[in-house]
Amino acid sequence: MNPALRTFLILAALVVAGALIFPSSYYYRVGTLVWINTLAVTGIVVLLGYVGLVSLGHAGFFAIGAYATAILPSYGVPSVLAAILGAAGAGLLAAIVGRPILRLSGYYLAIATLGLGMLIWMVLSKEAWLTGGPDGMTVMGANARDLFKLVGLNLRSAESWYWVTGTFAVLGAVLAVNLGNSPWGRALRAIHDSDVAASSLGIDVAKAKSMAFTISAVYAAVAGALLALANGYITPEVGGFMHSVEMVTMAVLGGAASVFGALVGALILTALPQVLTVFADYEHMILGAVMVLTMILMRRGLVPALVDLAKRRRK
Amino acid sequence: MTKTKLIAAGVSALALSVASPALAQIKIGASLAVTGPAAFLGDPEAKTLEMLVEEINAQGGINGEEVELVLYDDGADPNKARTFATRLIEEDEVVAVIGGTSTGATMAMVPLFEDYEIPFISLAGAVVIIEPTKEYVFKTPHTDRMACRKIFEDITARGLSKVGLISGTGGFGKSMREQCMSVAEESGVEIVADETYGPNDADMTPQLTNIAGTDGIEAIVNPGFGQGPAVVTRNYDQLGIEVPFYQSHGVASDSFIELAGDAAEGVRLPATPLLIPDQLAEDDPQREPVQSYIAAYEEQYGESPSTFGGYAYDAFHLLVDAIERAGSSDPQAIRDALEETEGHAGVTGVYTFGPDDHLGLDLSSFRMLEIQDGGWVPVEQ
Amino acid sequence: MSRLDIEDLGISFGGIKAVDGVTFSAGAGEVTSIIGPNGAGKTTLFNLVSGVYTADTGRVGIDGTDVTGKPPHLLARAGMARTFQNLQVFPQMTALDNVMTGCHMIERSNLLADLLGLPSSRRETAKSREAAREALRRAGLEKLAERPASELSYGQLKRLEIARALVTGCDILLLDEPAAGCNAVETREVDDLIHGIAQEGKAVVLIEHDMRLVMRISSHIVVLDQGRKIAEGRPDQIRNNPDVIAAYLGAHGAAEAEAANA
Amino acid sequence: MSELLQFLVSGVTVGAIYAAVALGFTMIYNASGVVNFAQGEFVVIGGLTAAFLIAMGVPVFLAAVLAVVAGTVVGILLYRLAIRPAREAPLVSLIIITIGASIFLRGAMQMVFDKQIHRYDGFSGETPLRFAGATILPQSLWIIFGSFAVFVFLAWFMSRTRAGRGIRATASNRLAAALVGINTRWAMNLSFALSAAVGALAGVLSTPVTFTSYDVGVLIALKGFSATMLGGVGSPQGALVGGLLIGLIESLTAGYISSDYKDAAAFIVILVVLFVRPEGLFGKKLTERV
Repeated sequence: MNPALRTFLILAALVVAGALIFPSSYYYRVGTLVWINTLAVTGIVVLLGYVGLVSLGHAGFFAIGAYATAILPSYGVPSVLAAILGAAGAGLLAAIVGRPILRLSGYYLAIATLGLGMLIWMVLSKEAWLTGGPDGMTVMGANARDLFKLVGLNLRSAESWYWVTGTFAVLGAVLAVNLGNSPWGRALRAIHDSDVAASSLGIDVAKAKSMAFTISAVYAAVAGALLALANGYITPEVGGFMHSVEMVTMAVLGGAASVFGALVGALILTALPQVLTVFADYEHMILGAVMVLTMILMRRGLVPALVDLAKRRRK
Repeated sequence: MTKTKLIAAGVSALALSVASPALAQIKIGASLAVTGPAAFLGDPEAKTLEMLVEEINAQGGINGEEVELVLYDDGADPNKARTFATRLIEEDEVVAVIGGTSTGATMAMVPLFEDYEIPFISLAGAVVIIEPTKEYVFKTPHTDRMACRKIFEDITARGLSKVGLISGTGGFGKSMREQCMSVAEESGVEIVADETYGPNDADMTPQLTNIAGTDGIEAIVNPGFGQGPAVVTRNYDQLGIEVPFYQSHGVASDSFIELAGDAAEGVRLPATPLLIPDQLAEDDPQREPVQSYIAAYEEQYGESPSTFGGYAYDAFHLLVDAIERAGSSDPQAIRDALEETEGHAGVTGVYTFGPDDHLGLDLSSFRMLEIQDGGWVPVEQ
Repeated sequence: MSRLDIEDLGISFGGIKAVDGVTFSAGAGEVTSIIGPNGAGKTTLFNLVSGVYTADTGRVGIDGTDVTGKPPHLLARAGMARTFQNLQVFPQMTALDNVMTGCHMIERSNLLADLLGLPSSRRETAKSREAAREALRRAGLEKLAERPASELSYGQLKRLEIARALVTGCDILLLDEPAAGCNAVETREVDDLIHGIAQEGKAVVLIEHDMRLVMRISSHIVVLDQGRKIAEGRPDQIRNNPDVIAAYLGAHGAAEAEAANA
Repeated sequence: MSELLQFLVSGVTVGAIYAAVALGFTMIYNASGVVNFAQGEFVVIGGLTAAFLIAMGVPVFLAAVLAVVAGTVVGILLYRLAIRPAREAPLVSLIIITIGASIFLRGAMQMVFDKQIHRYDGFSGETPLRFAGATILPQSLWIIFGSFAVFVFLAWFMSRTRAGRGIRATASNRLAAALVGINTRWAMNLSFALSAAVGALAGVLSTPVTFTSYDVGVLIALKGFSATMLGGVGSPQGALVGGLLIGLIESLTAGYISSDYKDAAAFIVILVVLFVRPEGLFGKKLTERV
């Protein structure tokens, strides 16, 4: 089967399955966050899993999407257009700064992306007249519920956001899988393994890296816009360092090489804190231990480790 | 908790469970920043709520019903706070919620409580929480605008007017800075210098040097909480600056004096009566709650309570009072009773809510204190 | 006709001249071999020619056009492809995907079409797959097409790199020790493969240690020692050049070599 | 003029703290190629341990020594339990392992200690020293002196001692180092122990000025990481210069331009430097071998 179609069917089935078993809005709310994170992390998969580039500043792009969606409506821009402009703005910024930043490698790339993310975060925290400062701002605008009312469905707010974000996550995954199996996708994966060999084959490595950076920035920004709309309130912390780390951790934990890794990583790191409320005092210790142990025991992440296990069983 | 209390609690719980097999319960929710950047505030809030719930159950609960506290740690993350608010409403089916240590977390939860019609008492400072008034949202802390007014009142009373601000860049400092800027003119002061510092900065002498070098500077105000204000205070002392120095209610606790040491001498700040339990007049309505809160907290945790714990104390007692008056734990009834609260003496101030006032405090509940000989002394006005 | 013209090319690392004023040309349909003892600067010369390093001195020309200082991907577009001494395959991909990556320049696809999985993008992928299978067949690797590259042997990977370079549609092919790690049978196959490539009219530049292979298929040999060109000529000229023998064995060993030759 | 002097004093004090943290980063990087994002936790462990011991009545210098020992033990445990089992893992996994470890340590510290802010008095009193119109706390001199001492010690240790050369050899080629008889495992333990000790010492020295609490480690690590990369990862000179530079940029920006954007100024300088010199100020140029 075509891998994109397979991805679509599996993820769409998961979205529907969630809706079938969820007993309350609370579950829809957590599900919504899982899908938003899956979308953002799929962008990290393109950048880290396909091309092998580490970004510790992607929360900055996430925040651009979120804040564009929050700010522009007060200047008369409709929410949906504001979200699109936010995604475009994040992509444009990534395309502009990508070239000089992506010449760096390893820890130097990490600090440069980190610095970029921090700069965005600082602007959002300092310019209170525009962003409300560290206390954040209310997001006026579209409610997904209205979308469903158009077709005569009267859903609860949490439920309608679940469907909207689930749809975006599935589409995002399909696009990423398409890309992975396409001419440009092969070029990106070639750079992952050897950029010298890739350039000897006529691949413009700088351009390809910058493209992947831009794509992943747009993913993050769209996820940010969805979070802003679904939450109705945002603070600069969506653009903070720890959020960048969280996105990369989700990707690596699940397995950065595939979109299923993105889903599994997003699911675990979103749901785990909800489960761990029982052990409130130990929450951070458990979270830290899970991160360390997964990386030691399953280098390539959970999904590849499980696939290997299944293969070995079959043999 | 003492042994006798524990036994009493055990016995009464046993007695209740024997008496009524289908034990009625009142579930109260809380989402606080027990960890994270605002843990300094959220930790005493959580401790206070846990202590009060034990206490009230030991006394037989509210209207004979046991109180259960469902507490989540949102780490001051609005995203988490909103999830927990959903969980409190839908899964835990609480009748009222206390919390939102930070303004961000509070504001992320507000639409849900309005939507589900559940009364909510925030412990965060910013004005936006209750302005405009939201039907189900109340708050116990003074607003930062009130703190600015109180400070400026004291500055002008001393015949001064030219003020330099040095604010933390965290939510508290940033928000209070904005409020101080906006009320400066009407309060008769002029902001002549405006500097900031990061929450974990190690040295603020450059900023203070600039402020001290500003022409005609007459007073310095430092909105912020956590360690920053203590560092600023030490730097102020180090540079030998002479103009009067004001802190905010954000550092109104004994630990500020410990951290800032001798440098804190002469510093003034607006605070709640919690800091001066023994200096309150016999007929002060706040004397009783303040002293009993401090006694209970010190006994339970071996440390003195903070202003922030006091906000949680007031929120809980306002809620208990409303439930008792409503005679019901129906969320709508609780809300209505809350709004009718009149003259409720808490540790922060005396609350009187109304349809247009969900804070219920006025400037008089703030006491201007000065640090003298390592202790708090009310400023005569 | 000369396809590739190298003129006075040089580079130093930390004061040591790794390649020093090397000049030679490679003609269409010919196999030009670069030989020399270990450390003579052969691979560095390749890295200079293919744009991985930027030369301190000299010029590189392709079909008469000056391409000095151009980055590798533009040289590739000008028709130059190469393989690597220390293997630069893509280990996470299958053998087929490795070779398909070589089709990058001939694929007519844009990013949007790739993301959306449009038919145009899929058509390009299908075309590349055909071309890659053909190249794998030529390199004798068609049975291994679906295997991850990480599972292939050293000699197979060497040929995989040749196949990958071939599908780029290059006119100039730089091969860095293609027969290293090959047994006698495989060396013979590599021999035939290179011969066939030259026959198509491509200019092949070869670095190789297997002297029998070099002597058999080269039309032209350039000898490097300590970064400098010390000799150039047809195989039979090089075979008996005393400077070359001296360079390989040290002056003192030259006599022994002569004795052995006799 | 006295203004400028005050800004410089402030910048050097703060920069010396960053430099000490950066030197800890450098130590571990040089031995293992790992940039340890849990480095900030060592600083906190040092500061909190000292604060608690001093509050219990332990004499200051004994408390300082014990705090450094505590940090060192945690450093060795970190290496044995988290880094060694993950050897040869890709860079991003190592980043996540060390960040995971820092989250774990933070959780542990909030249990072992508390969530309050702590400090203790400076070693040489609290009376500021005044000169030429500027003031400095005696403890700031301790910090500045401490950072330089650590730098001199590390530079001497790495180049002049057998153990130091062993660490460097292990870093450049573990197998070769083992073949010539260097106990590489011991070298790695030693480098983590030293790095943690340096971090804890930085915490012990700076707590009277900066205060400490269980969760400040992230920000400390961020600043230290920035200083390390600005100087060029792996170079002790780079760590020292990078730390001081960032401290000075921050204080001069706060003094002359805008305190609101002093942290931004530091990051902008880092980005600009990396655009011009991708290997940092003192880093080794990377040449790819193909």
